[in-house]
Amino acid sequence: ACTSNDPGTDAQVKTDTSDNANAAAGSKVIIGFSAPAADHGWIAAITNNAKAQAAAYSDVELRSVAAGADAAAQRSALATLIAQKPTVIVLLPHDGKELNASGLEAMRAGIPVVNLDRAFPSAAAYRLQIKGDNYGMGLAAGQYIGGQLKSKGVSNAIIGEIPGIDSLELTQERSAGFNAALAVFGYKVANRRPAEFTADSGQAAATSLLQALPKMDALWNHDDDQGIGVLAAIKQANRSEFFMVGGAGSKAAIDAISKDDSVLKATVTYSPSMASSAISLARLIGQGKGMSDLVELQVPKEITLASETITKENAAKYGKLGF
Amino acid sequence: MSTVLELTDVVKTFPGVRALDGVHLEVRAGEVHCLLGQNGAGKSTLIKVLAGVHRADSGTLLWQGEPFAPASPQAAMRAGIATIYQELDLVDDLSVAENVFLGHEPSRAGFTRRRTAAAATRTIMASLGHPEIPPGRLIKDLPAAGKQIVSMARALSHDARLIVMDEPSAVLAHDEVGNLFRIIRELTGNGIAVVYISHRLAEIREIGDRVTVLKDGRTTAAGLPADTPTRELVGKMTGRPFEYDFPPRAGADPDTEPLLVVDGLSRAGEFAGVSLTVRPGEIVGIAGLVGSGRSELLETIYGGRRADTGTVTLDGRRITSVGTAVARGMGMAPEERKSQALLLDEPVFKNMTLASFTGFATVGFTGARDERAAARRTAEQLDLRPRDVERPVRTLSGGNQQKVVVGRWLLGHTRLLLLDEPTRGVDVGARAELYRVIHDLAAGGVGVLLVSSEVPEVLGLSDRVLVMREGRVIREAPAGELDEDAVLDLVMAGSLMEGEAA
Amino acid sequence: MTAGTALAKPHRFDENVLRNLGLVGVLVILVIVGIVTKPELYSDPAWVKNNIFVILQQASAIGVVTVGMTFVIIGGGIDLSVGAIIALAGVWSTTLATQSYGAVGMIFTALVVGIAVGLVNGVLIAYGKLVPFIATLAMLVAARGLAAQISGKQTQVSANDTINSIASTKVLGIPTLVWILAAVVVAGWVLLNRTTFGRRTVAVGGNPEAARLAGINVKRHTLLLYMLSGLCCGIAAIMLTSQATSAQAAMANLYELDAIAAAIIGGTLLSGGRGTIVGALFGVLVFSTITNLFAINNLASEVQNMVKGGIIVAAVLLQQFRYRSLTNLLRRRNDRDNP
Amino acid sequence: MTAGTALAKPHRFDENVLRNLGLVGVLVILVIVGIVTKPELYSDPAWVKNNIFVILQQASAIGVVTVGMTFVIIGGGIDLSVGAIIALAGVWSTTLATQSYGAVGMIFTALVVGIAVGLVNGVLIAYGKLVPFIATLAMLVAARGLAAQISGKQTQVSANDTINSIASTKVLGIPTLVWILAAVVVAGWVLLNRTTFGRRTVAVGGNPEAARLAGINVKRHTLLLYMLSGLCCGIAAIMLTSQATSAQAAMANLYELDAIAAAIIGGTLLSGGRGTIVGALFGVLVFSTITNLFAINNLASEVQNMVKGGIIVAAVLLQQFRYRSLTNLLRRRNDRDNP
Ligand SMILES: Nc1ncnc2c1ncn2[C@@H]1O[C@H](COP(=O)(O)OP(=O)(O)OP(=O)(O)O)[C@@H](O)[C@H]1O
Ligand SMILES: Nc1ncnc2c1ncn2[C@@H]1O[C@H](COP(=O)(O)OP(=O)(O)OP(=O)(O)O)[C@@H](O)[C@H]1O
Ligand SMILES: [Mg+2]
Ligand SMILES: [Mg+2]
Repeated sequence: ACTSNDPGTDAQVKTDTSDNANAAAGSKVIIGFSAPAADHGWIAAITNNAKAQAAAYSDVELRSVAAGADAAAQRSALATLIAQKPTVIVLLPHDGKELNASGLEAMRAGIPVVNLDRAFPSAAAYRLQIKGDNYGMGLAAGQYIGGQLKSKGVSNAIIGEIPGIDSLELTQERSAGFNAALAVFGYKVANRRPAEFTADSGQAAATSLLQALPKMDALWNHDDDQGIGVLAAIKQANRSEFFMVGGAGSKAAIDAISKDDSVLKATVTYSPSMASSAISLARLIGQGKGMSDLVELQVPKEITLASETITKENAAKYGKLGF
Repeated sequence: MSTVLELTDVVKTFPGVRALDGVHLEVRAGEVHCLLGQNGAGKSTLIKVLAGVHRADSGTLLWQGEPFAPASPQAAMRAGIATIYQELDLVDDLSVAENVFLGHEPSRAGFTRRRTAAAATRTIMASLGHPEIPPGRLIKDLPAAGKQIVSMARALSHDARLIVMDEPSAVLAHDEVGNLFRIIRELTGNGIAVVYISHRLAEIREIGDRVTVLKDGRTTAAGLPADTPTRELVGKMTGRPFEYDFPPRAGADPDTEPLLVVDGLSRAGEFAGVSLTVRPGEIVGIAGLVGSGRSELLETIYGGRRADTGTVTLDGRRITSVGTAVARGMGMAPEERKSQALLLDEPVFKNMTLASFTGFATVGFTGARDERAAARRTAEQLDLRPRDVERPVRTLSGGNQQKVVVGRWLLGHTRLLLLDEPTRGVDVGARAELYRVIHDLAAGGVGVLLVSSEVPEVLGLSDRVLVMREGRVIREAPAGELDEDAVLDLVMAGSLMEGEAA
Repeated sequence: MTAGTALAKPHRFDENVLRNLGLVGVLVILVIVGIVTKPELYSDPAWVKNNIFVILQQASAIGVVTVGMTFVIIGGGIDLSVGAIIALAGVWSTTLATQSYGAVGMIFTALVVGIAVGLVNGVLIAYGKLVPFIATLAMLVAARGLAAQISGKQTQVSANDTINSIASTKVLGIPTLVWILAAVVVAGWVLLNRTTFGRRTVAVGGNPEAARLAGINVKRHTLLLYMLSGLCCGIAAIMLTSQATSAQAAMANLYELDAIAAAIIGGTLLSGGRGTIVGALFGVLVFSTITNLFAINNLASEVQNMVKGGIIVAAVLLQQFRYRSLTNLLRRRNDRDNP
Repeated sequence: MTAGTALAKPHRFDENVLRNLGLVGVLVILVIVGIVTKPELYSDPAWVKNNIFVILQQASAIGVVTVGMTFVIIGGGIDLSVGAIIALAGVWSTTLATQSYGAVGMIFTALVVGIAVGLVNGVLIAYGKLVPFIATLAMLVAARGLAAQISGKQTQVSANDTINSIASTKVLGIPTLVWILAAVVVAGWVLLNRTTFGRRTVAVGGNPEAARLAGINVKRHTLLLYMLSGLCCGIAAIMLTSQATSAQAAMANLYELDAIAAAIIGGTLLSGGRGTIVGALFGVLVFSTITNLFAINNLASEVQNMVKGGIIVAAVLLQQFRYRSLTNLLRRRNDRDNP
């Protein structure tokens, strides 16, 4: 639902219940949920997905607390949540390290914590960690760009990068993966202009970048939401001599890739569907069940989603995972 | 008596102005040395050089025989020179005691000794004749005269050998001035020298020993005896022999319909049941003590404050706001020009046209050329010095700023002018000009309502006088039927007349 | 001369011109640094021309906001809600419902929302007697909240080609956005310096009591100033929406700080009563030229921030220095002329 | 009596006390709303006690910053760099090198960094004659940049148990952070009201010319005020680091706005010369009580923001209303007493 204005919900919910023993209703599970205030499509999708997935289970009650604008606000929101003693807490922290203490506190209170996306440094602070792979995302983008350029025989490739908020650790990981993958091909980033995950900042960053690099071969934009502005800037500058890779995998980006009418040729996923999975697994943890395809009796401790590369060829398949 | 201070050839320039251009001054211990000069002559600048606020560009200063060049106010104070500045230099949100001792607070290890400061303040206040001013009261809660007393107390709190007073009487009422003189006599009796600045020649005669006259930043007469004839003093100040008087006036025709009718106007805590009329061409004066509610009355008539009861009508039409008042032809020159009337950083002409620029404008676009021309004519009419309408008002001397405020209402189509202390801080020459302007206005059919703390001024200028005490009009009479003593009796004792007024 | 030998007329006009000269000097230095560090780019005239347009376009939306902000500050107030107003106006004008009315409907909506929010600010401040800082801070929080509510926290794409083309078309070889900025700056200059509204603004900000006693309706004027600022935000919302072909609740983040900083660097007194539109424009241009310089030199964001802080300080110091030294020069010459 | 006029009017009721009463009223209303909306929570005394501590702890770091900010504003300045100073001090004191010196080394580093940045602010403003808004804005940008540089944009975890335990321990049944806040508030009150430094601060902000004429070194005093604010930021950096057991370049984001808003709501005049420490504390408490109320009612963030804007406006209006109506009451009584 991210970039379109249609009011219908199209959350990423797994409702296929056929021949899955775990789908059968079990004991009642109260899941406390907290994610940062959404001013960005990806986080909005996280919250929507969690709510929709919870609604799909008759035995799950979701108590969601808004986490305010920063880590301090989220800490106090969690304090009130812990006091209400839910069965499991699913938590997307502002910053894993800053909320580590809250994770520990919940675990100490006997509430299993499912950390969504932003890892706690101490293993005692969570029961399950499910996250996207920021480094892998950069790696995937770098590999796609490197591969394309190599196959075209470009030797001195000029590559641009538009990350999101630069002071975030996740941005650092994405860039590190990107640089590592490019290095394999002997390429490096020529210019890097951070934006702020918003379309208008994406437009401004891209305008600057395009001005600094009058000729470019490829561009990686970390975030499809700000990518709306990046694409607008590219159009406004009348530039088309390069190709662009997106990030996260929004519906609009996937549509554009399959239509193939812009410089956007691929996007590397960082799917908010992990929130749906987190709710499903939190339910299993609450009911003491394991994952049916695994031999183990309990849900594993860590799950890292692979970052997939969506191109024109496979866009149709990913259409429904776009947010 | 020994000389404590001697200045020779002192020069001080500001960007674009030579404020002091060769000043000589010699002050002796135990004397009251008066400084006279027109507005802008350089008096305040001179005392700021003494006080270490400005540094002289050249010239020599001898303080008790030693060369002296105070680099900061603190240095001057340490040397024994205390100053009461023309512009009140108090901090609104500090208490009386804190203001008195600002910069030299009684303290122990950085902690203020509040009780010591309060006791010392109480002593000084008592010696100033105002034991009722509590040391703990915030300055912003004191009336203007009270602030002046605090400024004086501050000067006395230093153990000074020379106290400089820059127009201390400007905001004081008659009785307060007497009190001030008593204090000055006590000081000089103890061998302390006082430099006294005032535009009121009568005061100088009463308290002064010797007079130094400044003109255009130069000393034109040094150390004259205080009883030098007025004609001669004014001649030294202005360069021409000149004396002012209140010329006789025909007065308004008593049969004309009143222009302004104020009926039963009251505001709780300020004034009550005030009724008065002003006819076209009539000058009505209001006398009274400081704090008797005259300023509030004027502002309420002007629509600037909402009356609790009563009405104000101009030409039979109700005045409810300043906007309607100005639109119908009322103008007011408020009492505190800096805070109530002037845009200090704007040029003279924009200040003069502040109430009339819409009149010069065509469909919202200002007519700056016409404004300048009109402002220049008004500057001429008022003898503004310097006669430069582009100069920011901030750089004008106090008296000239006052002329700008009055000039504002000469530009529009003013039919009724409210003047609150119009000659405060205005020099003799300019004062005569202002009187002439007020007369001319009245002769042209403008009604004038005048508030002044100088009783002779009220009596001399007005056709009719109202005497106010504690927010009530206790007497109304043609100016000819009252004299200064009668008015002072009324405002101070008043009890004899009260029945008559009620 | 009768009194106080007048030497030269210290016009305030001069001071503003000198300040602006100082800012032009800063701009020139920034450009020279650009030329020295990236000669290969600056050697291409087409690139240079395009770069000027890029700098101006990047300055356009914030420049329009700064004009409104300059009026508010000269009038003795401050408007912390400008970024939030842009977001609300942008989001409101890109809802599907609004978009269905076409470009005119969208522009109309943005302007009306901007003016309406300015009206609320103005009423709270002028008639509710709230401190401007608090009233507009509350509005900042509330308007962004409302924008998030309306947009469902989604980025709303503008499907309107007319709107989207504002940012990508040129008129007489100059980008439309630059024309809009120029129009707003010229209109702002005329309004401030040549109309009674501007005179009232200076009076209301310089000495509200004096303005009131001179018959100016201070409250109504204050209200109008915030509405003017809101109007500028509405215009900027359309400009930003067109640039990003979308709007969202977090757009125009921290524009309030940039606009206030640009106005002050341009010589507007934070306490009111004095300011210039041209100075504010130069303030904005300094900021966007810095951004441009950083981009072409590929400075890392943290280094960029450290250098930016230094440049701001240096720019203001340089400007003061130029002003002081020039007036000293003038004074010395005058003294020599009239000994 | 020689002088006929009595120059002292009857004492007006203390404005500050009334303002603070108004804020207490706002707090009471917020608590009542909490009780009405969540009776099940408020019926548990242990929860209520704990909730009070939660509110106070949340207010603690920003409260300390607000005390410093109040001094700066009373002294006629403003400090936009407080959040950035906290980030720099926090990051610097959690580098591995610093952590190797233990808790004392970390605290020392945070305080020294805070004071040093304040010193730079003060020098730029007092001696470089930069407008405080611009100088501290430049510092905001630069200090955050430097913090990002030092931390390599990583969140730096504090491994020091002493530091980390500050946020989790209680002394005499009251959380340590609350003790620190109390100590800073008391010290600030004494400094403002009972020392020459405090009294001179009022003079420097209220009437700098008068302060100068009274022999106060206005420049040095201004410098000291910014150093004081820096010191408070250093203290707050340690408190926040302890709460988050980590520090990063983006921490204490927008604290400047919160601190300024709290100071102003508490009755400090943005133009200087007036303000109270107790009022500032109440201002901070109003903000953290609002946050708490939202949390226990689980308001969505966008609704939260809209309501928050409304509450801020209502709080200030209520406060003004109380003040006006009470003074009217008093005036009427006085009139009756002295007819
Ligand atoms: N700070 C300043 N900058 C520029 N010019 C100044 C400044 N202060 C005073 N002047 C100018 O110096 C001259 C002398 O002013 P000063 O205030 O000393 O006059 P004065 O004799 O005290 O007048 P008044 O009787 O009106 O108080 C005037 O022309 C005034 O405009
Ligand atoms: N809001 C206020 N707070 C405190 N004091 C006030 C307030 N309003 C007026 N005053 C004081 O109350 C007194 C009312 O008297 P007012 O100013 O009308 O006296 P006046 O007769 O005009 O005397 P003056 O000769 O000083 O003009 C003034 O001295 C003024 O300072
Ligand atoms: Mg003078
Ligand atoms: Mg008066």
